[in-house]
Amino acid sequence: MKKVLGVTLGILTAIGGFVDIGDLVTNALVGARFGLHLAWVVIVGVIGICLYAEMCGRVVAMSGRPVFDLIRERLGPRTGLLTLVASFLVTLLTLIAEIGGVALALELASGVHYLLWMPLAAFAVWLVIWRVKFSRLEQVFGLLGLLLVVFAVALFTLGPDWGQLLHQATRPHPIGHENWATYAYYGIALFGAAMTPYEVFFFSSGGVEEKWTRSDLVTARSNVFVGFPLGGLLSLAIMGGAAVLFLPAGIKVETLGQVTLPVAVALGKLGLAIVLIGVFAATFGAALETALSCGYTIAQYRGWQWGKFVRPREASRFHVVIIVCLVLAMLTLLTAVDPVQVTEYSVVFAAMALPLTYLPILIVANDPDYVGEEKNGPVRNAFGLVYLALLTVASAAAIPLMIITKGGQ
Amino acid sequence: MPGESGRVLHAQLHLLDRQLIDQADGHLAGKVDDVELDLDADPPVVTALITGRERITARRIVDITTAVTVSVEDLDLDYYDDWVENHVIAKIPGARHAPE
Amino acid sequence: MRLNDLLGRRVLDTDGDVIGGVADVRLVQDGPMLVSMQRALRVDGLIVVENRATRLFGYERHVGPELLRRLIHARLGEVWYLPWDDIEEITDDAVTIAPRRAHLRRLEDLARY
Amino acid sequence: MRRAVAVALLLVLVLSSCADPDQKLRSAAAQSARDAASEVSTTRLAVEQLRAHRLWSQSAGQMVEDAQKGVEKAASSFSSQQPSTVTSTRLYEQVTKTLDDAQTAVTAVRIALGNGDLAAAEQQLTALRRSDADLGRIGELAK
Repeated sequence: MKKVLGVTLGILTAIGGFVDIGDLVTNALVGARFGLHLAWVVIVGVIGICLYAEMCGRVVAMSGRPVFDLIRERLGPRTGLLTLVASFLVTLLTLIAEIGGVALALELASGVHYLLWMPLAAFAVWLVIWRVKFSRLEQVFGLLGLLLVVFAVALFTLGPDWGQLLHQATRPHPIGHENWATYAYYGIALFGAAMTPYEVFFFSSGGVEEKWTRSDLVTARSNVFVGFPLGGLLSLAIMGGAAVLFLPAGIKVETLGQVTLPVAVALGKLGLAIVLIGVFAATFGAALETALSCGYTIAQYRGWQWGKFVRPREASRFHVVIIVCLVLAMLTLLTAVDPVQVTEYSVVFAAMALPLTYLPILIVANDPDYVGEEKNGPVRNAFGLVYLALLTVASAAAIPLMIITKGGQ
Repeated sequence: MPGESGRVLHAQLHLLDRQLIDQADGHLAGKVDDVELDLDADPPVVTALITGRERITARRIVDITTAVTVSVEDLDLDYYDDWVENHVIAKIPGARHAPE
Repeated sequence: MRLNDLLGRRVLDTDGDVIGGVADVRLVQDGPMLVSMQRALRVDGLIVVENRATRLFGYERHVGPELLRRLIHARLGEVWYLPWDDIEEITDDAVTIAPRRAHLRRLEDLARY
Repeated sequence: MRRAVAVALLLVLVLSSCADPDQKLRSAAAQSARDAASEVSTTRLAVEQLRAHRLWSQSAGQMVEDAQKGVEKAASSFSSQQPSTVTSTRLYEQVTKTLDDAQTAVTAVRIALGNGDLAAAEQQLTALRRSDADLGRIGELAK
């Protein structure tokens, strides 16, 4: 019974934790501009993150080694450093976007300008990391993030023409004023939003924080194979709501307020209240995850003591990295950059950093030194290689497409 | 696998860039940045692991798995961590307590 | 000598023809007894690859997805195991070995690990 | 040889289409109009939802404030265009006028909501719909 409870809790947490500012903004934006014509990318992305997160979970449960240990071991100090710089910068960019998202959610709820909320949000993130136990922080924000289910409820309440949505979803091509370049660009953005590198850093380091062993494999796998796809469905609901409400009206999503608008239209003030709490929890939870991931990547590359399973003073450099990152995020946001635009760029840059992050995972998930008998089978390897190829193509195409489309215009 | 003999390892694959763990408290203690070999000895052997500026002699190696456990004893592997701890982290309230 | 200095060093036969480069060092834990009551890691030989590259990603041990392994092996060329006794001399820029290229033992033929 | 000619022809075509000042202005107009129409529709949606008691006033105010910034951005990006022919100049004036109207309507809503005057905001609904339709037509001038 206790085990079932634990597994259920893990799944619920994974659903709520799956959606972050990148998924919120990118899915709504794409839904408004392309309808569901890009929905297939979400599905491809979710399968990809399931595949690789499961490999990480297995490696951690069997060997206790988190992802960046593997990157340094298999790619060596030089290529490892390149990967570190790329994934650290992307994660920092995502942290900036998440903290901006927390502040924007508070602004929408209170009417007080987001720049005033922002230092408070950054401080709260630090305080939670400093004082709250890992498992508690993960559960509280994951469960609160579940409130985003209102996006799905809203989609049903809006009473869309399901046949037409299906029609859109099965026709993968640009529509209206869009062309193939913007279509591909936002395809990469969605891919990056679903497979952001910090997800595997956090997932695998979290496995170490919670001291996973072989017996936790069931939990790890159920989180990944049930929680993530349901989180992906949530992403699709966000996209669907935007497709129903905004596409016919010619509205482009550029603010977080617009992202939440379909819920208000469908469910009124109560719905809006719930979605704002959900957005707050999802972005705050993701801010915790990205801030921790900034610390995890650097500490694991350098071999420093890291983690919340020891007292802060025993992992002093790890905590200093986190504090510095939060200060950097705050300073960047104080220049009044638009957090929504930061988000749009962060998911594309995420797509670029992916291949180097995922290659060592695939290699080590085959190595009996690490995983013993639990090696990848031929099917997993075939899928893993297909995704590695996809990631490489997306990574190479990201910058040229960004230039051609002038950032998606 | 202490004491196990005849085990085959590859220096680069199994030692280089691996995580070091302090046997005494299980704390993470840096990466293996280099391996020192004595090729003139008979037979030639691994004499030490290098991490940062510290040299960990082979006799301190306790276990080699997906990480390398060493007995740190009087070596100062935590120099920088201690510095940061004493100058920054310990000054913030709550640094000594486990999170709740 | 440091491992990082040895890795990537050119390997020559006695005629001075380049065979490849050092990719890894094979160690066996059967050396002299240490104070810690463990046996020392004895240097058993070198792993040499035809096209000099230092990172093998652990592929010499036959793990990993087949396709990726083939791609990497295609880049590496031949991979040989060179027993310590076959080494004539190690200088600052090259390792000279006694056997000819044709007589080298392929790593694959070594017992799988 | 034939291929080289084809490539050269294509290049000339592409370059000339870029160089055609009327075409360039048309596409800039369409782009700005579509951006502005998006903001106008957002404003309309916010007011409608506020009227139906489905939205908090501060969230609606926030959205309209953002929409006003968006319209201003669209209008100012178009105003930096340089019309060089008679046709261009006529189009430039017409589009500028339409964008101004949109800006006026959205700003009026923003002010009304800032004063908590929902009735005044609702009065702008007709203007917003008309503006949306006008912008929509300009938006179709180019891909």
